[in-house]
Amino acid sequence: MNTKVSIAGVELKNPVMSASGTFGSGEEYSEFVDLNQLGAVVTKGVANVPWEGNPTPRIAETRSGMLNAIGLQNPGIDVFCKRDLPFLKQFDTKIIVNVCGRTTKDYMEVVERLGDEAVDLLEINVSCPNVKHGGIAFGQDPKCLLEVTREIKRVAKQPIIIKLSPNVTDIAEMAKTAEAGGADCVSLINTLLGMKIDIYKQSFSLANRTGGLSGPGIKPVALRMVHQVANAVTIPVIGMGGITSWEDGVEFLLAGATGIAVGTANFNDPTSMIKIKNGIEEYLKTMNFDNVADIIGLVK
Amino acid sequence: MNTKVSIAGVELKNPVMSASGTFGSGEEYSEFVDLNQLGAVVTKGVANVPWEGNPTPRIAETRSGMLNAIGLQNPGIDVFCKRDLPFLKQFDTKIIVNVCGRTTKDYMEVVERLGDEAVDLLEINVSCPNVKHGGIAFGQDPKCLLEVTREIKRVAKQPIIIKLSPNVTDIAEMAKTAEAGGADCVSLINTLLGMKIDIYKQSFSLANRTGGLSGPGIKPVALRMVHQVANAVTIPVIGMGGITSWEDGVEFLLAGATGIAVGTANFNDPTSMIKIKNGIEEYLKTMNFDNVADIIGLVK
Amino acid sequence: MKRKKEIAKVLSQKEIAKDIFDLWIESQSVTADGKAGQFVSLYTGDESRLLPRPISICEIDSDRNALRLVYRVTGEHTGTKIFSKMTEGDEIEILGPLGNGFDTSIPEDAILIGGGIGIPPMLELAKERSGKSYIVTGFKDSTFLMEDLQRWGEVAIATEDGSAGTKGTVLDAIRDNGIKADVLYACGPTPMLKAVKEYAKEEGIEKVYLSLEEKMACGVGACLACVCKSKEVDSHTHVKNKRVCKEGPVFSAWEVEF
Amino acid sequence: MKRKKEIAKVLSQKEIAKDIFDLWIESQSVTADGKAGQFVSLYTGDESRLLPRPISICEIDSDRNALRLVYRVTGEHTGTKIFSKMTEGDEIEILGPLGNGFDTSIPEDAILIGGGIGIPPMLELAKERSGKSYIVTGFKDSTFLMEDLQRWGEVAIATEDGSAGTKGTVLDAIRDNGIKADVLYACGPTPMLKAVKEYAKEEGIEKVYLSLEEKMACGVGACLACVCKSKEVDSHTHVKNKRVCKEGPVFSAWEVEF
Ligand SMILES: Cc1cc2nc3c(=O)[nH]c(=O)nc-3n(C[C@H](O)[C@H](O)[C@H](O)COP(=O)(O)OP(=O)(O)OC[C@H]3O[C@@H](n4cnc5c(N)ncnc54)[C@H](O)[C@@H]3O)c2cc1C
Ligand SMILES: Cc1cc2nc3c(=O)[nH]c(=O)nc-3n(C[C@H](O)[C@H](O)[C@H](O)COP(=O)(O)OP(=O)(O)OC[C@H]3O[C@@H](n4cnc5c(N)ncnc54)[C@H](O)[C@@H]3O)c2cc1C
Ligand SMILES: Cc1cc2nc3c(=O)[nH]c(=O)nc-3n(C[C@H](O)[C@H](O)[C@H](O)COP(=O)(O)O)c2cc1C
Ligand SMILES: Cc1cc2nc3c(=O)[nH]c(=O)nc-3n(C[C@H](O)[C@H](O)[C@H](O)COP(=O)(O)O)c2cc1C
Ligand code: FES
Ligand code: FES
Repeated sequence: MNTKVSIAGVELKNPVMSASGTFGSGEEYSEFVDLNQLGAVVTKGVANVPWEGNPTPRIAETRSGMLNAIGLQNPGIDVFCKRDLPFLKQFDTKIIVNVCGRTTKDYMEVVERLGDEAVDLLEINVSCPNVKHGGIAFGQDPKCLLEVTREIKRVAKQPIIIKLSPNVTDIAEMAKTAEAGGADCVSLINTLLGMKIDIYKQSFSLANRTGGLSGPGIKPVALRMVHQVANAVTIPVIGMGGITSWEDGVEFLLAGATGIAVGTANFNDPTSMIKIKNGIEEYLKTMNFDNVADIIGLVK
Repeated sequence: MNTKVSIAGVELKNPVMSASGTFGSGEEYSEFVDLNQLGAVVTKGVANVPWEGNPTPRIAETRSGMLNAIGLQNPGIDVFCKRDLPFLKQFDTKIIVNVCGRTTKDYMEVVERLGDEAVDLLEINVSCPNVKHGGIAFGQDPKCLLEVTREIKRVAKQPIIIKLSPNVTDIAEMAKTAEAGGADCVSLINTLLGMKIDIYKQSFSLANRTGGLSGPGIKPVALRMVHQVANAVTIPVIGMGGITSWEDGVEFLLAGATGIAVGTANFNDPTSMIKIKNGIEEYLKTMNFDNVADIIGLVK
Repeated sequence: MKRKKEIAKVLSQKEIAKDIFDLWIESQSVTADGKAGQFVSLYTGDESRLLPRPISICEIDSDRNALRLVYRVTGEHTGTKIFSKMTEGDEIEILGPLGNGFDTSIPEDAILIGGGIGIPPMLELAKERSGKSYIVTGFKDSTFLMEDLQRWGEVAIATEDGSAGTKGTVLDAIRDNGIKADVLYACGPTPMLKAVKEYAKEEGIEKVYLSLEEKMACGVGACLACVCKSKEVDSHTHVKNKRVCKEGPVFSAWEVEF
Repeated sequence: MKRKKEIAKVLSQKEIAKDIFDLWIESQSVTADGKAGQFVSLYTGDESRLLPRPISICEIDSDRNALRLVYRVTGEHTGTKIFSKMTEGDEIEILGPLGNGFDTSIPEDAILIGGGIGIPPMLELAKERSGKSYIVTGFKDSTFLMEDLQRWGEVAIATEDGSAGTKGTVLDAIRDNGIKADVLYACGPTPMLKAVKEYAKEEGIEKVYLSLEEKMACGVGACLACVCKSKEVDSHTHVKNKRVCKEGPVFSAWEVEF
């Protein structure tokens, strides 16, 4: 059984990875999950300097999902390189660093700083809906997206993954734009912009008013977008959005995702990713496939 | 307790109505629901001529939601006027006819034909994601939306509601466009475009490949969009998308919806709308409001 | 108004074959108005699963307001799996009876053909019919409901693996046992229904009633999810799309294409 | 790896006051490693509710691997409502123990202050402490856990309506009963915690430990949902945001702002 997949020349032992922001830098969950079994660990978004994030409440539960407005709290690239990277390097898994910023320069600073580090791939979050200044604009406007991708690509030593926002009219166009800008891979979906209201307090449930919707409730939208994008670009696609069971994972692979990321499901069951990885292997066996690559994009 | 709301000069006894396509023309559910208790009945989309709709399977269950690709099967405006309208007129409720079409001319034909009928409001579905030719384009492109709204408004004798597609980057812009085109009201959201894959058949779960996602899973997105739109236009807003409980209904009112429509919840419990109506009344009592209008848009 | 969802109490449940569950529940409305071939919508109670599971009436015991449903658990993370865990005293929400049901008034001899999980409705059908019923059942391997069915008619069996009765299909069993009749009722997988229709054509049997299956959302005719192609225009849209939940699930073989 | 979600068996459950449930479950991991002030994440099993409900350890009975949780049902359509329906033999998924817990090694006399549903953790705290514990409890109206608490310390009561003990707040009860001590532990609603902090300032009490509450997603420190403002930079992000689930839920009153 061969479960290896290759993303921009980087070989992952299997397609399963964490979704950025739901798994910290891997350390906290390493008590529960054997990181060596993951295709990759995708870390929480990191910026050039520390970010405080939003006020609380930062999350709210919704039917089959949740809203979050963490606001990209992160320790900045220095602490990240000093503390989190050395921790991750202990494990036999690929390291994908998620990068956030408020300006193109912010992104470039982080990307340049990571150039000399043993990081396998960079995931550029141009789509976080919770950052007021910048961020969202990049991911929703093709022109901005093209520019930021080009600039980052210019300085990046590792292959770059552009993480797309689903809050757009035409996701395929955005993916093609990222490809045109030099992206080596696209990942999607980030969260859908949502809201919850506390009817007794008569105010927003999140301090930030709006937040990003994730979890199994959004899976059909994510799957549709991944399918659309996989059929629109030639670079590989990392699919995510509501993946909770191995069946969900297989759906994304069939739709054309080369890698699959698991986010909110970790909160419900820290061992989700391991179960998903094992389930996919079982599925391949049952369906008589020797190679996970054989099912990627099978449903056209 | 005053639960009356007014939409474009039409007074509804309460803000609760059916969401188009989930309640037929009211007849089928009239065994289960006293239509006299509803603010309005919104009928299934009707075109100038009968439409066959899509092949089956037309629906698929998803986590806290469902996908549908009915494809706007409908008997055409003639049968509708001869059979469905007379049925509805027996009840003490407002009649909102949902209109679909493939071209601007199609819409205009239906709207003109309804000019002489005792119909209270027309809801123009420019946003059904399941119709291949036309439909979706109108609702996703501001230019098309402006044109179709203007043309329809030119011939409409009743006030028109433009039903917006959520599959856009900027819902507020679309609502403003509809307002600029002369819409008397906007309703939202229609379904989010989604997909499901049958991993054993290795094909799409819906014959149409993609379908519209509805149900409680999408409520946070719907609520966010309703809030955005209510704060962007001066015409009234009808809110929908995942409303299942009276608490959900109150959230939409607080977010700025003057009317609220219930769709998928009917399939889980045919008496949902009545429970929602009653729950809202209880809430107003508990919170010491005499008038439902007092809570509309309270959360700014 | 007149009708609504009912909270039914589970009277008993047992697994009668692998993944096949035999459930008795107490229901006022279904036992009062229901008939063979109609179905009920069952709701899972899990808030992430909104749609009803349509399950055919298998047997009605009006004396104790009891309704019998026999169903198959279709997989691990399914609504039917949830149902299968219910035990005496548990509550389940149901809506029904729904659909048209079989015409039970036809006096002629009939063959009642059930394939797999299409067998249960044949029990109530055999019970309600006045004419003679030959009941032909098709299974993959292990049989179920045999004793119950034998009370109401002559039962023939076909199994795919030959472990019981005729090795082969229900049609093989009909031929094997030399069964002849003027009326056919059938419920089961689509390939079986197709074969039954073919058989009826060959034998010149006119009264052929098939119970169809389609994914449903409302179950009451409002959403147009569950249509099948029909020969004549349908009463709702006039486009030759009949609703399985409303005009069906039972159709004359000659009026539908599948 | 070393840790995982555990399926715990319900040993017993009863409602001990309106909407307050007293649940005993069997748990290997929590009874082996847990201590006062830590909490466990409970999962509802309903597939539409994904996030854990953090509930404090109320009591540990290591002899029978039993964990006691006392919680309030917060409304009709809630996860806690689902928990409240469980009976002996039912299974519930839990993750824990989580968080830091109280420092129980401080030998000085202490006042253990619990407000409403903040009372339960005080029971295990009183049990584990070596020093003398004055337990001050604040209720809206009806009291609960009184007998259990009385086994481990002197108990004072405050009720909003005056139906038991001092009419007023926990601080009124402290003053009323002339209770004095060098250490304060408190868990309860934010206004109460604020008042306790004020009181400590006035009295010059330095050792003040507060258990905070915040919405959680992961419960293990990974998602940064549950932060509170801290005086010193936090160990994770170095931005003065401590995680309630990881660095907390118990903080020195002087290190957090709320
Ligand atoms: C009129 C009618 C009568 C039926 N009678 C019986 C019966 O007596 N016994 C029995 O075991 N089965 C019967 N079925 C099939 C039964 O409805 C499905 O097996 C069941 O709905 C599957 O649900 P699940 O929770 O196991 O599957 P899930 O995969 O969880 O179902 C997801 C969704 O798809 C729908 N669905 C899945 N399979 C089918 C199907 N084959 N037909 C219709 N909807 C489906 C479900 O209702 C649900 O909405 C009948 C179907 C119809 C239409
Ligand atoms: C460390 C800690 C210890 C706690 N110990 C106890 C205890 O021993 N007994 C007890 O009754 N309560 C305790 N609580 C509060 C308890 O977690 C909430 O009352 C409970 O989560 C509400 O869930 P629900 O299903 O009733 O509400 P829902 O409205 O269904 O909850 C929706 C979501 O919001 C979260 N949530 C809602 N209210 C709170 C809250 N006050 N704090 C944190 N999350 C919340 C839920 O966990 C869930 O994710 C504690 C909270 C924390 C943070
Ligand atoms: C609490 C939380 C924090 C997140 N933080 C980030 C982030 O820092 N960077 C990023 O690109 N995406 C972030 N995301 C988005 C996820 O990586 C993922 O795209 C999204 O949640 C959809 O997947 P899911 O449904 O499996 O959670 C975050 C999501 C959640 C729930
Ligand atoms: C089965 C089905 C059919 C629908 N048909 C129509 C339609 O004909 N016209 C229309 O404007 N919207 C149609 N919709 C969209 C709904 O009116 C509503 O906008 C959407 O389902 C979101 O609301 P809900 O989550 O409460 O269902 C349909 C939705 C469903 C589920
Ligand atoms: S299921 Fe809605 S029409 Fe049949
Ligand atoms: S809940 Fe995730 S960090 Fe505390």
